[in-house]
Amino acid sequence: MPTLEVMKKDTKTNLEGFAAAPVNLSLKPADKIKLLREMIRIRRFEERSLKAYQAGSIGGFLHLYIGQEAVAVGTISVGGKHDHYITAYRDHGHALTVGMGMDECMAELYGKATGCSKGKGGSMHYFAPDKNYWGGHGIVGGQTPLGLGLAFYQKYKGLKGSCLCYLGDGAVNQGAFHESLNLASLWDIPVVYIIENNGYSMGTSEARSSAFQHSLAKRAEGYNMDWDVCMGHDIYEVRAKTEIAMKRAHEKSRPTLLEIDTYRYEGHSVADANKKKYRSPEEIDEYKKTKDPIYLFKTKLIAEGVLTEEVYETIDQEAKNEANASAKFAEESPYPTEESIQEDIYWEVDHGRTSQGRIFFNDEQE
Amino acid sequence: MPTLEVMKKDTKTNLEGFAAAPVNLSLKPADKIKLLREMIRIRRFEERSLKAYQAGSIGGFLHLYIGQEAVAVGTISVGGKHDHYITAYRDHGHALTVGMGMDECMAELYGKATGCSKGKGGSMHYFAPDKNYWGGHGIVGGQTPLGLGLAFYQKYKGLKGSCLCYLGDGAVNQGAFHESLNLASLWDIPVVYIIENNGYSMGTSEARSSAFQHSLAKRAEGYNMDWDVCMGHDIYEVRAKTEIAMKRAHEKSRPTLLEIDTYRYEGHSVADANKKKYRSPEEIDEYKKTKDPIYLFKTKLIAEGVLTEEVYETIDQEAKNEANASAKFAEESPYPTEESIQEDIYWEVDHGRTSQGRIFFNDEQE
Amino acid sequence: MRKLTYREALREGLSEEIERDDNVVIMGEEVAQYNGAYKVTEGMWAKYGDRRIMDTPISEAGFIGMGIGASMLGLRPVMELMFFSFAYVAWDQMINNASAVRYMSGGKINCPIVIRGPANGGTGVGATHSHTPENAIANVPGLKVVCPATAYDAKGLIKSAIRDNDPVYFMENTLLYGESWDVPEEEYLVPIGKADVKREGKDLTIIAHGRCVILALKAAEILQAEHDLDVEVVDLRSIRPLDEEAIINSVRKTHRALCVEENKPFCGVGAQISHLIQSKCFDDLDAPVKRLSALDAPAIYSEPLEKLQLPNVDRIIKAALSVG
Amino acid sequence: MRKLTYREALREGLSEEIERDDNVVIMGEEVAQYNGAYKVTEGMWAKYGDRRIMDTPISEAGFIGMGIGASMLGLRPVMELMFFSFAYVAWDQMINNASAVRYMSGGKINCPIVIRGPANGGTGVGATHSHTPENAIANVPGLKVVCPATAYDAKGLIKSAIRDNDPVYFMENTLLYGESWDVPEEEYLVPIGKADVKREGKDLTIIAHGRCVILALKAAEILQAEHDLDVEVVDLRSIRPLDEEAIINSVRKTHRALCVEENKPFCGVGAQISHLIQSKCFDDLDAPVKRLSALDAPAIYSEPLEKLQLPNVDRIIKAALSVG
Ligand SMILES: Cc1ncc(C[n+]2csc(CCOP(=O)(O)OP(=O)(O)O)c2C)c(N)n1
Ligand SMILES: Cc1ncc(C[n+]2csc(CCOP(=O)(O)OP(=O)(O)O)c2C)c(N)n1
Ligand SMILES: [Mg+2]
Ligand SMILES: [Mg+2]
Repeated sequence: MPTLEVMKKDTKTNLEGFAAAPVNLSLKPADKIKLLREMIRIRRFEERSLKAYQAGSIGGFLHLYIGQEAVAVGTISVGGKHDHYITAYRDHGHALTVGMGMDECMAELYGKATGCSKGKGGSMHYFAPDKNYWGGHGIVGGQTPLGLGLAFYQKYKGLKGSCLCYLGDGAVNQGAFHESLNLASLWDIPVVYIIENNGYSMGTSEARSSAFQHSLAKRAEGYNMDWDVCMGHDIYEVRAKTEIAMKRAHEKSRPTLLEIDTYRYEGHSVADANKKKYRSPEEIDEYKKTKDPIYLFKTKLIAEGVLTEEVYETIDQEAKNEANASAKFAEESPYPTEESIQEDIYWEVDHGRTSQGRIFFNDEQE
Repeated sequence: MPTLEVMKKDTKTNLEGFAAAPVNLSLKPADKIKLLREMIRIRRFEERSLKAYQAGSIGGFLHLYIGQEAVAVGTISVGGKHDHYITAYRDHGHALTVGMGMDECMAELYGKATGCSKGKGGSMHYFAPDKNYWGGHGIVGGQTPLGLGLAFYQKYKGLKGSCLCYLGDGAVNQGAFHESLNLASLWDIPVVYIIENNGYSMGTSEARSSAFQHSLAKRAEGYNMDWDVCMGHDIYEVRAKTEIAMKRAHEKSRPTLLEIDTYRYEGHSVADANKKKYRSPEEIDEYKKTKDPIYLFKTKLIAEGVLTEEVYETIDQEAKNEANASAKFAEESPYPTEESIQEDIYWEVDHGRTSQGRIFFNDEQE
Repeated sequence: MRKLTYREALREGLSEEIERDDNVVIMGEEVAQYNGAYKVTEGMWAKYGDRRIMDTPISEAGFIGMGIGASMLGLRPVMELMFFSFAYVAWDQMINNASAVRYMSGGKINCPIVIRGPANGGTGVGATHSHTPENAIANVPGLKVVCPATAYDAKGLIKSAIRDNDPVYFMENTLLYGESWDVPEEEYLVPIGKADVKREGKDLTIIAHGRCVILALKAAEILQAEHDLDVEVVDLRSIRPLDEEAIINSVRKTHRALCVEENKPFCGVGAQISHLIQSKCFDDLDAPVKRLSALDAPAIYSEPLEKLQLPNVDRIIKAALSVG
Repeated sequence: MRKLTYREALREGLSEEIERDDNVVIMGEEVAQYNGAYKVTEGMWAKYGDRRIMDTPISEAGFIGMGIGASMLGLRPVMELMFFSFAYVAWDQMINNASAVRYMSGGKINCPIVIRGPANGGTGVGATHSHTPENAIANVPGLKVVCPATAYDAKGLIKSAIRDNDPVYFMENTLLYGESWDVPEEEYLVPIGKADVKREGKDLTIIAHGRCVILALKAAEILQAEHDLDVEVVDLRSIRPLDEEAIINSVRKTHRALCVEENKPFCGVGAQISHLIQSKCFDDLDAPVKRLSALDAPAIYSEPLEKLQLPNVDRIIKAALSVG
């Protein structure tokens, strides 16, 4: 894909190139502010959730997205009515971007009945089918065939739709993903696989987990599939390259493998004790200084005259307030009832049995 | 891998190029006759087994290798002391080539106690660890990580060894194979994956099962792995390209993905009712006429003055006699005893318990 | 009444649902152009075309996961596993995604998918192709498991399975595909979770599913004729949900029970049922519940031996007579 | 005696075997440079290096299959599954290849591999990360399953498992890693297949494995103190092979049995044991065998609820008192 290759080089030298892409030129000032606000909301939400975790209000896993905000916001902002989204366990950013509320998301982390999954799914399992968001999946690579199915459905129904299916750089070595790539290309399924390449799978660097040439996305060539690589800190570039892939899905019903380079500031999960051992503090600081997606976009918008420091401060303060309010909401929400443990398992049990016989099997202890 | 690419083109135009490869030049007349004899023995053995199947002496599956003989014989003939072999269920050819006897192989098909697996494995499960042959595996792609392990062991022990792991063109779309390719390249494991591309997985053509560019083997580039494509009807070419891959394994401990184009004359298994529906009889005849590996090698050896029609006839007759004798041996052999059903399950049960407690769980019916 | 083979009955059920609901699609290896490895879908591709009947590459995790994903949006895929044993390469998709996505979303999603294929030994296909994991699947809350023993049940249950809004794993048997039973012309459904007393008796209850029901019925005739033992045969038909009432009612009548299944013994379905019986019929039992399973070994290739390894009429008779 | 945590005991056992036998290698995600997701292998990479302690990509089917293949030649790989739940993406390798290659080769091959990792809920990691498939694995002839409940057993059993010439699947528990028990300085082995009566009693037998043993012991103390019920606790330690004698002997003494496990109820280990007891102790039983399992639902995330879903001391007491 020479043209894409060129675009890739391009990005390295000339970030403005992507600001000029039609999908970005069409943005009104309000739209740009909205993109910035969404990135800020993700960060503040997660910072607040980290505090709650450290305070012991949240248990289990908590995989933070901080540093990668431009990927979720940039890619999803390009989508329309029939474009669907599914990702792995690092799913808060995508959830807020599709429009899930901080309250239901924070309450889910607290394991409360008011959570988006009624406290049954937790951090790794946010879902909002009404917003085309299909989770939130804990098994590495396990969501990749599901994403294929979401996209297949669009094609089957003759809709101009797609599915953006996100996975990590470590997930590319799961067999199910490989099978999905072959099926996607073989059957012209409008799926866009987005590798959020943050350089590490837990403590394992990309180089220690994957053998590849040039990029992970280039593996797509083995499946006769289009691919591209993208700088994830520049939301304009993310939007531009996502739009190319989505167009391909909508108009040609062809899949794309899009690798977006990004970085996570926190550990793999907040329980990651080695987050500064398998990578140097300098590496982290360097990225924060030179590539922070929020800072870069903020600066750009100020340069464009779309944003002022004051407006930025207000947006930021609003996001912090919203996050704090969501924590309060979560705190004050009730836990699920004991009965609810056996709800939401079988559709028919929740809506009236269609089958007969016993469906749950504990010995009742009279 | 341009050089390999060139070699590929090469093969199309100039078959003699490979006769001149060192690995083939070094062959003495007797060696060449031996290669021919092994191919003939495979074909006659399988023709005899087909008769036995049609006569009802053999049940279950019977996947015939007829047409692909030059692949097993050519590749294995290059191997040495520390080179190991593992394949899928189409495993008779490899078995005879590594030196398993027709008697034990035929008896296994008959489900007799004298079979190579005591009648417990059947057609798909021939094994001869003493001959570096590790099966014979029924789950498509399931053998590919095992082959990786056989090769890993050579490296771990510091041996100049390798594993040739065979799979079909349909098997390349199993996730476990993809995971194995990545591990092989990432860890410098001396494995040679050999795709025996006979154009079909059951009734599905290569084009209906795989999305790819140029060749299935080219997918190796995504894993930074060397690859090549090879004409499977020319045993000289098979040996030449196998030797390159094996050298790479022995000397650089690097893996190779080698795709060998070949063809099966019979159905997927002998139960394949559609063998002339998903491909035309003309296609089959065309291959038999122009690319039959035995006929081609026979002609070549006669041209080289190494073989005469008479010698060929003798070899062929001997092979037929050997096959008939093996069928007689199988006929006359006893079935396994009922007790043997629960032998060969746990090493410790066969060699004296090391653990305690009950290990088999049927209700005994007093 | 007209007779149909188990295979034809399945095909008729599948075809009726394909015609009834545009969301029903059939996918699997060789199901379309090849007409099915075991000819269950014979002629359907010619009749319904590429959109409804799809051949897949050998990528079970990929295409079954794809079906699960599409079912979240309302598609009703019927996925064929050429052998149910191949489920093991798609196990994570089948166990985690199909069963848990509803729960983990707090009930926002359901997966109306059917995964079907033959799960049986007895044809000399060896250890890796003869798995019967109904016990392991029924262990998973969120999943349903059915194992029809006759053509009538196969048709009625496949239709119910396709219309079911939860994932249903549907286990068939290659040795039954060619067997014929009465099947009415007019449409009918067999409810999931309802057992069927296929033979009434007063001395002993045999609980079985799948082909073991047919064997048990043959054994029952001989037990009656030669041993004057009047056996009741309860065909579970569904493993999850399970018709416990039918089992309990029968054992309360006969006071003796034998569980027959093709699975290996450890934690097989018979263990669950034995536990049920001893807890619900403790004072009704005249003897311990017995179980008959495959001899505890990988499936042996050698066909005469495999016949001895699997439950067969002789073994069932012996086991029935051994129930104290 | 010195105390070690379950984690330290495992590490000591692994280290002793690494030093004892050059064929022992440890592979898994983050086991080396990261020191183990749960720190079981902490310090081992620094001490034993890349050759013996290997980090793997996230390719369970690939690297576990690789370990099985290498074990056919005599390597003794100890594969860590970060969570045992991830076995489901490697299920075909673990179930078919490890268990059947010996049989299908007529006994020419054996696979001395150990696959270990935590299999438990209780830490709010949700439905996909909380599987306890000891029942499904023990269903497979050719495989062995052990579930140590204490540091002492963990060390003794991991050493036996590594020296075992058959595949041993070794299930741990993240909630036990930090708990301490007496562990002698001198080397010892715990035999696979031998249960351990961890508390003697005369009124009721509780059969359990893994962490449920610890809960049962706590419950037993309260049952003694507050209900004057003298409970015997049989720790299975191994699921396959199974120490049936220990179970039978205990029940013949107490005449009452309760099976406690973390798995879901349908076809759990408790079902197999309930069947065993009713068939071997039919006339000894004063009441039906009871079973206590996780509440039959996918593992719920919400931690206070998960505590109610899993067996806990209160639920065990309630169940024990309900044994008629
Ligand atoms: C099949 C499977 N294996 C292992 C894990 C444990 N695990 C969870 S996340 C993770 C690392 C994934 O890294 P990557 O794909 O790069 O995503 P990132 O965390 O960087 O977003 C691992 C090993 C899992 N959840 N599923
Ligand atoms: C996981 C799995 N899926 C499906 C099958 C059934 N099956 C056996 S062989 C085969 C076709 C394989 O074709 P290919 O890999 O090209 O090998 P060939 O038969 O041509 O040698 C299929 C679908 C299987 N054995 N295992
Ligand atoms: Mg990553
Ligand atoms: Mg093929």
